[in-house]
Amino acid sequence: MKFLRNIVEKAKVPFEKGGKLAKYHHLFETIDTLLFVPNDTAKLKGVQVRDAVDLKRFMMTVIISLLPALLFGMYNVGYQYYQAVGLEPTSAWDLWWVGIQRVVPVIIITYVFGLFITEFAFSVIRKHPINEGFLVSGILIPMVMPPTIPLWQVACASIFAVVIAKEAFGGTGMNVLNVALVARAFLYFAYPSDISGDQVWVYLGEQVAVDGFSGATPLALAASTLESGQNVVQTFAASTTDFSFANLFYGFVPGSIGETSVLMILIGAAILVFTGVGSWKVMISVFGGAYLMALLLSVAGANEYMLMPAHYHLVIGGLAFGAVFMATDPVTATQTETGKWIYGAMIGILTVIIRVLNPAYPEGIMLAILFMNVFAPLVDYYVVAANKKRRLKRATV
Amino acid sequence: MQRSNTYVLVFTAIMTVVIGGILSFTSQVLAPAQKKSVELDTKQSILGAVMTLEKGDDALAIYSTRIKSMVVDIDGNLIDKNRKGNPIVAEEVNILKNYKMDAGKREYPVYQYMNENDPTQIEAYILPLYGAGLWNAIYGYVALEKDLNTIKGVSFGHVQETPGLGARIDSKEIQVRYQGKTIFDESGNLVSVVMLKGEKKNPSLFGTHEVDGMSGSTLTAKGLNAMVKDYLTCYESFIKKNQHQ
Amino acid sequence: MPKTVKLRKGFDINLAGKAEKKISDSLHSRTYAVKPADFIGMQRPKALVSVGDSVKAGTPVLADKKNETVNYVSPVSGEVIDIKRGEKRKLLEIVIQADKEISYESFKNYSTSDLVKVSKDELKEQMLKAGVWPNILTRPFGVVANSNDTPKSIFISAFDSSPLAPDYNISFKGDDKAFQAGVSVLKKFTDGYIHINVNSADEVNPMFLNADGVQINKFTGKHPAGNVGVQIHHVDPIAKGDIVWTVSPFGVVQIGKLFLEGKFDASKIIALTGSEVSNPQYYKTFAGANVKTFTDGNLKNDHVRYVSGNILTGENVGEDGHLGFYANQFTVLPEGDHFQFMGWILPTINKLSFHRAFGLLSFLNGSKKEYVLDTNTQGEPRAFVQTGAFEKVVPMDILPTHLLKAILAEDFDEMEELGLYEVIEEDFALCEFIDVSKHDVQSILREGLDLLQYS
Amino acid sequence: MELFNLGIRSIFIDNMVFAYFLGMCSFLAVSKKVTTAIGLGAAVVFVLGITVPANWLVQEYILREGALAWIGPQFAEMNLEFLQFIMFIAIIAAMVQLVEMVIEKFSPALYGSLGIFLPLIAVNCAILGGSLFMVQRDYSLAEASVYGISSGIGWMLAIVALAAVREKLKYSNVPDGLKGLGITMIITGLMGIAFKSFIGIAI
Amino acid sequence: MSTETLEQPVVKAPSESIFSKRRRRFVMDPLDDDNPVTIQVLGICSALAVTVKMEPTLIMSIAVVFVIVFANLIISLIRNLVPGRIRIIVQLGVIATLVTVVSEVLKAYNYPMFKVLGAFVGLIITNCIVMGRLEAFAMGNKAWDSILDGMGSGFGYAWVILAVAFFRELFGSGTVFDFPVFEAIGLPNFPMNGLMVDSIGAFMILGIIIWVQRARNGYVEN
Repeated sequence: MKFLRNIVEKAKVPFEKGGKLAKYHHLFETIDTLLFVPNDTAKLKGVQVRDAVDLKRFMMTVIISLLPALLFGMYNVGYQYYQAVGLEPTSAWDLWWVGIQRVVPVIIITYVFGLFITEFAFSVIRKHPINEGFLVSGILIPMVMPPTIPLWQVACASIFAVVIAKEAFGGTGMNVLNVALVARAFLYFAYPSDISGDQVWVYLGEQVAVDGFSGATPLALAASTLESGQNVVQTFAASTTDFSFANLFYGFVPGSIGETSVLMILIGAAILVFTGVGSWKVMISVFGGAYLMALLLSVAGANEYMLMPAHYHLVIGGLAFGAVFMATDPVTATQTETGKWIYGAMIGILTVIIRVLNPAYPEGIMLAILFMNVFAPLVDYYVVAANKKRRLKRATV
Repeated sequence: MQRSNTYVLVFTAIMTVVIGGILSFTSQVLAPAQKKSVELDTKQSILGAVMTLEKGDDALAIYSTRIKSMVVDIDGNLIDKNRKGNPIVAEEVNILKNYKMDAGKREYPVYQYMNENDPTQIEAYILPLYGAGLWNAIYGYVALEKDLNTIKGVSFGHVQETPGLGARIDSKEIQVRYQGKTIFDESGNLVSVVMLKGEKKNPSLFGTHEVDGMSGSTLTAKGLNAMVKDYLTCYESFIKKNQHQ
Repeated sequence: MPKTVKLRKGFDINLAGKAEKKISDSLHSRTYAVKPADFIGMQRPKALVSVGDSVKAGTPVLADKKNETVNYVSPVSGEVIDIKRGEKRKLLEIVIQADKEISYESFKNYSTSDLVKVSKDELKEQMLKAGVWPNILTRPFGVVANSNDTPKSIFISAFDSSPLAPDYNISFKGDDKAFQAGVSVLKKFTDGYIHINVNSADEVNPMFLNADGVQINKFTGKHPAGNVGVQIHHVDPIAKGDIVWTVSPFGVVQIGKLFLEGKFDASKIIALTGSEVSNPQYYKTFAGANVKTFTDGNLKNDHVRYVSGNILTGENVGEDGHLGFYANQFTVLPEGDHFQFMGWILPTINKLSFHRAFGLLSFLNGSKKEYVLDTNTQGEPRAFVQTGAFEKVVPMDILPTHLLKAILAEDFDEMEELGLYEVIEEDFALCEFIDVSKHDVQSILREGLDLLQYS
Repeated sequence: MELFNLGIRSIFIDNMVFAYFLGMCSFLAVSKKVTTAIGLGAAVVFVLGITVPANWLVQEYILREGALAWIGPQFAEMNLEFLQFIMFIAIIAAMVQLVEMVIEKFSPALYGSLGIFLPLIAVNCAILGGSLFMVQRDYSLAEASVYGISSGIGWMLAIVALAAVREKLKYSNVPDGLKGLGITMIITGLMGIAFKSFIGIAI
Repeated sequence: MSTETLEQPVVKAPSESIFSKRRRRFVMDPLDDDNPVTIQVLGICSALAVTVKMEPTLIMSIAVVFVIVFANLIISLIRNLVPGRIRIIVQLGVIATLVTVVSEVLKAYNYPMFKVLGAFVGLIITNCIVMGRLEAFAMGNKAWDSILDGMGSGFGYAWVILAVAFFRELFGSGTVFDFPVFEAIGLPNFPMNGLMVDSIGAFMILGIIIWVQRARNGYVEN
């Protein structure tokens, strides 16, 4: 390791203050700190030892919790591909391979345009270190895209999200809206035909789908009952794809790359909760809010979608993914513990309301989270105000 | 500048008179031009359903030679007096006001598009439409061929405050999709024409009662479908009556 | 009403190198020092002696030009051999070479029964003069108390929960009488209670339990349960305009001794701790002792850091430095100025973490494992990312992140309303320890306190 | 139900700020603190709730073509629509003045919190916009009242949320050129995205 | 605020040229350093709503310039007659009258645009730029200066909203003044950006314009 360290030390010189490449100091620092944890020591006064955690490890934990869903997503892209084109894969590896070919370029494009171009440019201009936040956003963005997403759109969305939703606010830790969701919302409103409808959820490559293959997501099917008046569960059963509750839970269904498998997402959730990186309060309250709202609607029961069993809401669409990986984003969620309950529950409730009552958007979780991101500071404001009031009251006794 | 109350009052009075004068003057002077503009606009959009007006075309002249208008009620009977007993003019029927009333009580204008050479021959019927889009009202005209089944053309418009993706309904590109579609099925039931979800681009995929959708504006399409269907239903008696003539 | 408080939030840092429960006899240091920096809130320190002067234990050597009523005195008798100054002639240390036999300035002494009758003003005068006054700190701000204030109550924390903290059963062996005398003196300064807060989960030095005229509250929980600020918050919280005094048990004893024996007795029992110490144990010495006294021949390794105090709030004094005025603990840690290849991702069970983020497996060890930790920051400073962890280590109804942000934004009203008056650095020390973004939380907090105090 | 639907629409969907950009000047200028935002928001709700129905009456009985028929048949042909703008703005200014005086007289406490905002409101585009949209959409009196109040609530919701976000932004490191107005525009745009979730909801 | 330099009553030399340096600044400053929209944060309301396409934006700009110049002129002429107590309502009256005239003319001679602009023509009344200039400038300055000042602010407003409209129309509809740009340069399938058509696009574009402009001239809001 000494040898490698020496190389780094030598390479470092031009990037130091006064060196030729001093402007790019933070670029070098990024690489340097990825290789080696620096030899910084505690200051003279204050805490003399530090916790072994740092932002990199923190973010890495999130990435690792995303891996099961991502790997499954790749597999599922291939699985859906073979289902749709009616070919027989020779082995499981074939399925993977299709998925990898499709998903890995999306991830690479996201990183190249979001991180390497946009974020590095800002770090040079604004002279701030490159935070690890984008490591996570760079994985999240591909996972909320449909598998057919054109690469140029991924690039546009990544740049837009990093510039407008993050750097405009001062970088990692300062943003108000979830970066990955802004990327998705950008595409959703800018180029709707490529990210919504029934045609985008299954990657076909150059092939043509077999007759009768619809490619509709469970959400779209559920929403279609508003017009058809058919029972949702029966509609699911009648579909060519297996939309049984169990399969919806396992996730072999069309959808965004990372969102289909509730099982894999729950594994990720377990990692997040166990490590304390993701807030279990938010997760529980999103699921709880959604479930209770769905129950309430099924009591009202004005149409077939409302009558869909409430637990189906938890396994269709991106609810689980949003609850576990998006709503828990510590920067954009409420920052008070009490606030988290309100924040999560509102996300769950709004998601179901948008799904059932708003025919314009089959999926509600994205907008529900963005909406609550906007209102999180207000929720916090009142929680903090209550804390201040408590202090005033208590002290005068 | 502290002035006496009298001064303030006199000043205000003069202001009011001057401003009032200027405004009534402007309004008087411009009234004929405005009336003409509104008329032109209405007539242009009516004609828009059956023909493409070129720049420089005298819409008013074409209109006066080619269009014969009348007003019918829900049962398809001709009416010539409005509720107040005054003579009724099809062009002056306020579609929005009528839209807010019960379908049974509305006045339904019909514009007959006459043959260029033989002004007694009806070439098409143009019917006004009105409904709710995503944000605001949408409106338009649908022109039916003589058979009162095949669509000759449509023109749509929307109240333009904040246009969304659905704003495309006023473009020719969307409107031509309706041409040649039929509104009745084989057994003579009114099925209207439905704009589908999503945009598929291949015209051969659509049935005779279907047109391609607009991506990203499912709701506008929905409003459009509802509007077309609603108004065709209202005119159904009239259509049925005239189909068999 | 005595209170029993159970705290759930907090975190114990369990380090290797606990002091063995035995006291080595007087280790006599060659030099002692008085350091203005120990006294937070001292604005314009001025040396009252010059090099070559000889002093007795109790001779004033230092004063604050802003408040000259308080004397800061020499802990030992001897000769002033050095007055160290830093940038802009800032006074750093007054170094005194100690005599073999300590001679004391003499002050008036009282019998226990007399103490009850003496007037507050008389007591106050002697305390200010004899150098024991700096033992009294005031909240808010945690600075040396203003002798004209009347606090609504006085708090004494009877246990230390910080890492490798000394055991008060050993630190205060046989000080019962002096402690009681100190309590009697302090009693005169407040109309309210003197609160003594003990750790109900541990054996308590009877000196505290037997104290007369006090209210005893019981606390349990992880660090920072022993912080007097946390205790005040749960027993008698501070609002704007309130004044509460805090005195360490050592301070109470020192005050007691002043009145019983008529001298400024700076002798104390220091816990020598840390993984790099060969024989961690207790030593009897005087305040301000040179650290070499304890480390010579007593270290496992020479690339180390010498911390006066505990590892959360202490100060690196260097190999030839002197202990602080308030320190009753001295910790020696390995330095951490080394690069760790891929250290941010490799799994480890040897690094302690409050978190369980990927690869941080220290939770598998259970709470008994003692860690050898070095001073490496374990990562580089980053933008503030709210993780919700701060809230888990501050056992008060205070929103640490919001408070810190209010300080960074210099929003005075907000700081006040969010409870800055209730905390000082030590209460947020754990936040600094667990911070993923590696901020200097404690100095940020002090900046906020300074802003509120001086503007 | 219709009215309820209109209310929801006006609050969330046809939001004055996000859909029509109305009242932006005060929206941008008075959104730095939540408390003041609430004050201004309440004042807007109040004034919109009064002026939209008031202007409805003016429109219906004075300005509209044939509106004056109630005076006598000889006026039936009158069309005073050209006076619309000036009448509306006069009514708004007068109402604001009146409201100010009434509040001052009967509720000094409310005046203390709302009073400073009332003069600002006469030139708030949202107020005039409310009346003009009311005419354009041909609302009934009941609809106009509901529309006035609920579009005011929508505006208030937007400004209060924005103020909370901006209070949070105090701690951010926004690039110099974006500080203040710039970042507020961007936040408003992003909030607009979030508010889109309600487009199309039909109850 | 930086407008203060303009607000001070200036003692003039008797034979000042009608385009003196001082007067040129009335027109030039609001175009950049003291832009009413990007720097002073005024007139945003109507600035954005009509900017989906260039054509209505241009009409709107012309209308605003007309209203602001004439309102400035009229108020400046009668400034010594206006009683202080009712000056706001007088100003509103003048503006409302001018706006009504604009609206009536538009209705008579360009009805399609009248429909497109809808209520937003009326909303020029509450455009803070107009009110702001009357109150800050026309009430204390002579006629010609007021006209120049009105033109400055009007054009300053106009270029910003035209710029916003340019980007929105170009990327949202693929056209500029309804001329299909992308088709003309051989990209008939250039995808249209739906956000640009939406109100959100206007906020974003304006935010970025402000960003770029302020970064360039170094203006920082505190």
